[in-house]
Amino acid sequence: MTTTGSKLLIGATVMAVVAAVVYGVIVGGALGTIGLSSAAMGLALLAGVNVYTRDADVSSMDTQAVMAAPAAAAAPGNSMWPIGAAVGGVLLVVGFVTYPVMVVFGVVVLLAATVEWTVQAWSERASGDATFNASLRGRMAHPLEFPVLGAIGLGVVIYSFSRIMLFLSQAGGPAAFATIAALILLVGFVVAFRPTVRSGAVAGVATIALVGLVAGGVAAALEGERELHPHETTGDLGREGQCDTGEETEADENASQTVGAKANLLADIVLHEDGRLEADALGLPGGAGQLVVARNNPTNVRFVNASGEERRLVLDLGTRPAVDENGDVIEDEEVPDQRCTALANEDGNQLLNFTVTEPSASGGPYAFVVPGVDGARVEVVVP
Amino acid sequence: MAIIERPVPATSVGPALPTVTPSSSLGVFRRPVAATGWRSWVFTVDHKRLGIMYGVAATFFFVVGGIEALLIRLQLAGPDGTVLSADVYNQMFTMHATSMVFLFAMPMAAAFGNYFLPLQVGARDVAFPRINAFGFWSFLFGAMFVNAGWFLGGAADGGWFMYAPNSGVAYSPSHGIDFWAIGLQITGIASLSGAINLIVTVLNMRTRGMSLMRMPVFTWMILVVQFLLLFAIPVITVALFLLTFQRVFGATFFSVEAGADPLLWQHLFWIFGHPEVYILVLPSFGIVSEVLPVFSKKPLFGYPFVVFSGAAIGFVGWGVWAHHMFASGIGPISVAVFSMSTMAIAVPTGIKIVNWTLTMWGGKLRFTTAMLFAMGLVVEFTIGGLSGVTHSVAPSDTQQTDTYYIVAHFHYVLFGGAVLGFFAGFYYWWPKVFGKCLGERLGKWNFWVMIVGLNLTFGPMHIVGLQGQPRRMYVHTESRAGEGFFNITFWNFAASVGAFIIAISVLLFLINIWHTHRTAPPAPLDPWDARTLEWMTTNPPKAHNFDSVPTVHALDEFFHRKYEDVGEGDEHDLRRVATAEELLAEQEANADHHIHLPSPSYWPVVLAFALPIVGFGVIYNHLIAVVGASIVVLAMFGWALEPSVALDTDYDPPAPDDGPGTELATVGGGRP
Amino acid sequence: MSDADAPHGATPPAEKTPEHGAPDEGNAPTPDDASAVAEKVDEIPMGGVPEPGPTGEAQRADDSNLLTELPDHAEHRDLHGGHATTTGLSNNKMGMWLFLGSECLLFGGLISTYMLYRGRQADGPGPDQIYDIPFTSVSSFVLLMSSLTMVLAVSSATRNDERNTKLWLTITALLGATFVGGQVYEFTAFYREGMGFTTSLFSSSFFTLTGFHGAHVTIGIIMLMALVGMISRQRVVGDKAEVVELVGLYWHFVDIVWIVIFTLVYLIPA
Amino acid sequence: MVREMSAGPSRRRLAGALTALGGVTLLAACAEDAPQDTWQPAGENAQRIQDLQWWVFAIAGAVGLIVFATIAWVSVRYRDRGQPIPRQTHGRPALEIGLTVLPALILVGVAIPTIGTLMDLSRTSDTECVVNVTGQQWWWEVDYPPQEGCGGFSEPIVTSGQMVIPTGTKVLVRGTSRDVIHSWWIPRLNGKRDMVPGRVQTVRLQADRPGIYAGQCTEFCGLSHANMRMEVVALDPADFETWKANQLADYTAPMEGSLAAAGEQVFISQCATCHQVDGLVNADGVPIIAQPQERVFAGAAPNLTNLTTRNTFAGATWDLLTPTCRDDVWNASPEEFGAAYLAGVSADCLNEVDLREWLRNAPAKKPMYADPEQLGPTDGLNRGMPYLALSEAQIDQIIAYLLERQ
Repeated sequence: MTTTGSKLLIGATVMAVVAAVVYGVIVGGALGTIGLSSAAMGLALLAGVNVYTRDADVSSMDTQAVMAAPAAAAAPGNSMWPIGAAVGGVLLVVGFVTYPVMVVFGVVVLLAATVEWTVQAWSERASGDATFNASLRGRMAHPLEFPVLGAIGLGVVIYSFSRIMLFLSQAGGPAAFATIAALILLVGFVVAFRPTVRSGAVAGVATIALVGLVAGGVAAALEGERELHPHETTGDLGREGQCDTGEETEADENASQTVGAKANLLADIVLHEDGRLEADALGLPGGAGQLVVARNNPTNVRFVNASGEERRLVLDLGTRPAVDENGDVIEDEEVPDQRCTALANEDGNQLLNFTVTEPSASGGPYAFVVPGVDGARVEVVVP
Repeated sequence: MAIIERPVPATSVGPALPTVTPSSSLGVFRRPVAATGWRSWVFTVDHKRLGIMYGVAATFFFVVGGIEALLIRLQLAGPDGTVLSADVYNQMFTMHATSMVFLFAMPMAAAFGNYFLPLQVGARDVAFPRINAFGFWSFLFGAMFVNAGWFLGGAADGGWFMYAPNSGVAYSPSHGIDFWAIGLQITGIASLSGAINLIVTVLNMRTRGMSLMRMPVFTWMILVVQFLLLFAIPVITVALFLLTFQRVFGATFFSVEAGADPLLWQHLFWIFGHPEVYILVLPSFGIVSEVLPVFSKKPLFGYPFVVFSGAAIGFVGWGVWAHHMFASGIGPISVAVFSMSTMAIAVPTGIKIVNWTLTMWGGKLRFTTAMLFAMGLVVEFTIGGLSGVTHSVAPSDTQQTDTYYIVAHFHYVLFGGAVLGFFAGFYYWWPKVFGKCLGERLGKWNFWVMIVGLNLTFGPMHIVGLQGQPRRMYVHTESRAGEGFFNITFWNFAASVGAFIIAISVLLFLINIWHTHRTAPPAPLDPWDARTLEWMTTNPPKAHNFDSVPTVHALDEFFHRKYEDVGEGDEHDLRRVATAEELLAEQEANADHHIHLPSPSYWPVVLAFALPIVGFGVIYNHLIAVVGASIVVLAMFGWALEPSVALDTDYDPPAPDDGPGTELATVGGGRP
Repeated sequence: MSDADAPHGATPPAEKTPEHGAPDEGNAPTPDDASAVAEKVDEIPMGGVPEPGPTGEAQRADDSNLLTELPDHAEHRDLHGGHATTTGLSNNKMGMWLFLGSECLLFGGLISTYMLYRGRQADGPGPDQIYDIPFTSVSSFVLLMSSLTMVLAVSSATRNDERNTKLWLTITALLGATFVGGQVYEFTAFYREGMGFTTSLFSSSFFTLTGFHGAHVTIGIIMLMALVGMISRQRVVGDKAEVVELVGLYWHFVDIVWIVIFTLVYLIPA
Repeated sequence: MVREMSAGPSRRRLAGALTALGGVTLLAACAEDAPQDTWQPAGENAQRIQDLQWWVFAIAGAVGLIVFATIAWVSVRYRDRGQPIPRQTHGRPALEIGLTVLPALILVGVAIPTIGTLMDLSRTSDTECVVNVTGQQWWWEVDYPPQEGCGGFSEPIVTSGQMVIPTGTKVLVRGTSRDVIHSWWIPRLNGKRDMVPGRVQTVRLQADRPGIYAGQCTEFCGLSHANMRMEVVALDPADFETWKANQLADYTAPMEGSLAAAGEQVFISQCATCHQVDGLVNADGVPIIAQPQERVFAGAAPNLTNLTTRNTFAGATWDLLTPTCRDDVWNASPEEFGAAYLAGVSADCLNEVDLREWLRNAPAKKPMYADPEQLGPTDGLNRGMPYLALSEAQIDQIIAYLLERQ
């Protein structure tokens, strides 16, 4: 009873599965196997849809009955899906030339159009009674259509909303956000307490608001966002070797002053009132002038600033060859190799995470220093 | 999305048309109503069929886990073994533990729970039948997904607890751990939905008169287990999500270069891990508390004590997780605290052992196989429990943790506890589920061979462990074996021999099943003169369990209805007043008429099938994950739009009570 | 990938327990239905457990007078036409409460991971540099308001006022969408300011926590929209007011979790 | 059918009890010489654990026996001999509470000394000598930081596999890990402590008598978890000083033209990129600094400066000494153990077989990640020693050179 169309597709599916297995086993290589198995899955989907819709087509099987069945008599209604499929195809092609995202969009539209078209074609001729056909189509398609349309609608609202917010200034954002929310609430209360409001009016207001939101979103997206520059961080200070600045940089403003990593610390580096810098490590009680750090081993150290002013701890690892922006080394130009913490205010503490690759014998003396307090120094020994 | 093949109003013009029977594909979406054949199993929502399917699947994975154990023991039979390479050995012991814990013990508890809970509390089915079906299918697909690692580049190889950072991509490059993590998420969904289902069934659907303190102990233990599941599964879900995000999306939750603390995984895992081990053993405690009174002809000694100690184990179980981490450096104070709480949990376990023994005291002991297995649990579990107490003492645990001493401990507690309890349950409830009693002679052989195998395998592991052999070593060498009575190589060989003896006993059990179904006569209605409500039904019970649900007056209602105490003063004389057949006839006499059972449905299977697709997509190609997610959404909506009990109008063929109809209404024509 | 909530995430299937008794919801609860009587059975004193000593016989005697006046169990109903349950709470509602209980543990785990890793931003921007407290407090207020409108929806559902129920459900969904829109904006802004998912431990635990909560809010919005669709097409199975109440429970839970997250993540200074 | 079964249970009880008896009580008897036997303390810390644990085992055994005896007696006394249905008693609360309080009291009795021992074992204030230990995939690095303890260290000593400590001193091991979680465990000296990357964990260690105390990594750490061993060598303080002086002695280049000199060149070309030998200079006199982070994912390789003063290699899993020489060292009496160990590895005592096999193809001998395809996630870096494809002649030269690393 399966029609030739289904036989073709089922055959293609089997072929694709066999090809995927053979390719996977003999040739190996992930890309090919995934490609072929995705093809097999796609063909299986098509075959399933075809077996389900095509073979249900009364006319294709039971020619004798078809002649008499009223179902065959109904002329196919008009449908917008052919245009949809065409638009999808065009988008696909144009996308190749212009932005790749269009290709994806084209494929989605094409896929949606073909599925909808098939369902409509089948449901029109499922039985003689038009209303039953409609309810049949509804029963079959709605569980997929509603969530997808709902998701697309939700996606559009949220995306346009976020584009508007990105477009507005730092202060303008919350204000716009609050007004929109208040508006929604207002409309809710008005409609709730005025039962005479006709549903038409409510629908009208809603659509206007929606269109306005989407239009605003598109405009904001085209306009581009307000300039959001990445924050300067202590990592940048280290990379550019300007850790030695005593005063506050952009990376230090309201940096957090507590350290959650009490559990896995190698040692506390304590800066005392009198400018002494000491390291007391677990198991070596009493401040020591030097700290032994295992080589190539990521370690956490906590800087405790018990001195009067705001101080920053810097780990001075000698010098390293300078590197320009796209990462290749500039010969014989040395840049100080440093890691530093944010500025710790009075008895605040900062966490420093670092790894030392060269042993201290060869890579030059390593030490913890505090800019602005010259006596403070803890030597770092790396065996 | 149940397509209703409604008879279409006769609007057709022209002569009466020949009936057109479009292909069944039109009807492929019709709501399944078959009562027999494979459809009745795949689309069932009946808690009894789901219980049987859970049992069969769990036994299959018990055999799979057993084979993995045998391969491990072969590799360790002699020094410098060459049976398995290091990599395959690591995969083997990881999957052995995962199969035994997640794919055998938990679903087997679900099998017993699903089948007998509604019967014991006098309900016709569980609270949410379709979620129950979804639970089983997502467990099955999750189990297949976990084992898919074997065929796609190597299974998970990080140990069943998968400590970070060894579970990271750098140290375990194959997809095995991804399959493990996402597979356990799916089985986690199954356990969570099962937990919600059974808790609501126990709390909400007890028959009249069945107050909480009149519920059988098995029901109590399953209730405690479900609460443990309800609150433990989300914690491991968080841990597994963090691991999956680290392995698939490059997050740095457990990588030390970014300053992470690997102990986060250990805490998250063991907060789930320790309640998990009570999830594994409490169902068997429930079974033993049912079996011992029946074969001692005495009610359970100190029923409220057994119930409250079960609840106490469940409650205190949440406060002991860090005894798995005594050696991982969490500081002396927390080690002391967890050492104390671990000792505290030994007390309720002690109460159970005491009560079981005192139940048997003064009884009329009949040593059927079920009774032997129950007594086997009491003895073997005691050995495991006592070896547990020895390493609740933190300093001596630093000598014993991660050695074979711990392997011996948890095998005595899990094999000696959970597995012996499940076998007791098999032999005790087999007539109820399949209508035939399992062979007693073969049963005795099965029991004795298993006891010898158990002790010969796990006994020597105590010795080997205290001789300093660590866990998870793919090979042990002569140089560290030592001579004399306690040398490691000899006792490893003994353990390997024991493992094969256990395999033989499991084989005997399977033979017993096959033999029973071929030759055994149908079992009497009440073979063991039992005491609880599930025995007041036919063997096997009808689809709707009870014709009229009995009102419960006392604990062990069935026993009280069969026996009257006619003695005066304090001497007692129990006289038999009713037989099980009479009680059943009385029930059938005033049967409820209009019983509509929940109808089978597609959506649980479709939704459960979509989950591994999402999992597969997350690992290989996110597009497949999107396809899977859309199927999930589709199935959820279809499920929500479908009423739980198909309305009469839903049925094109006559309702199932009047016999299955298969003929389709004609299309476009009146109903013939 | 939707997180690990059981299909309860979608509209909880309006499961009617297969208790005996006609399933059609149509028939009104019989007048003499005394659901209170169902409770009395539970109040049988602890004596339900026979003390040592009194034989089974004596104990049963004092129960029998209790049981005589109990109507046959078959036509037992609770007030909303659902099936009588031993605790009086309907199965669906108890199921939802249990599910929310387990969700607490899920968010508990995520929040504790965040609290452990909040100070470790390695080279990335720190929490105080990147958070925009005014904006987030407004979006939290919006989510709070959506809880208010949810309460209005549930009250109009109990009054069987279908028009207002649909209205308030839509308003709640819109406010929820506004909140999620705000979160998408916040995530994009953070990304532009140099804090991606894998930048640092702080960022990945922040995104995981707030991302999970955002996913739960989105699922809630889908449930609300689906509910509006099903009510308007009379496709709600079982007792309509209870389904709205269940969605309300879920929504209030998600809202309360956000209050906890908002205070712990944004307000408490790192 | 009733008759035949009744004999069953008593045998069942006996079998169960016997095995339990065998398992628990016989353990107390000491074994001859399993090197990692946890019941043979040789140091003050392990002794404290032993003092605490042996009577906990005894109590557990006793309680076990009581329970088994009761069950055995009950199953014989109350078996079904056709007696009437017993009284349906539901329990005696008094007996229950008694049998609950009793185990609780026993546990309290066990708990108090536990806390005492626990707190003593975690004290670090009385440290006399600090040794750092770093675990990485599948070998242990031991380094002695500059300190006053243990006779004072001016500059650090880095060794691997065997940690040498003076007897009678309170040594504090400060351990961490470079990649995954390992666990440092010398059963005869103290309990184990997991070495967690990113954390520093402390273990107290003290040996009473000179000797070799064996241990093994006991936290699953991947492929060669079984081949990641370590030993602690305890020497008298005098012997320890000679050992230390020898470790700090500077590099003696091999004689010109000898096999060892050729070996040195092969070492420089093949091995020096990962293995550090202090004092080794290249052709134009610049000291060679090993850069293991370019070839090894964990970023470190064993320091071979004084390889042959140690008598094990490759994660202390294979011996540099022939079996006979090894037994001389391992079974030496405490008095002359120091001399036997300090003799190191002489030419005739060298275990050529294992060392040659190791140099020929290391990944085949000890499972490590060495085949190039699998190195994607670690972007090309090995985990363990790669396959070097050395010719036999090169191997002879290297062995000759290594023999001189005394």
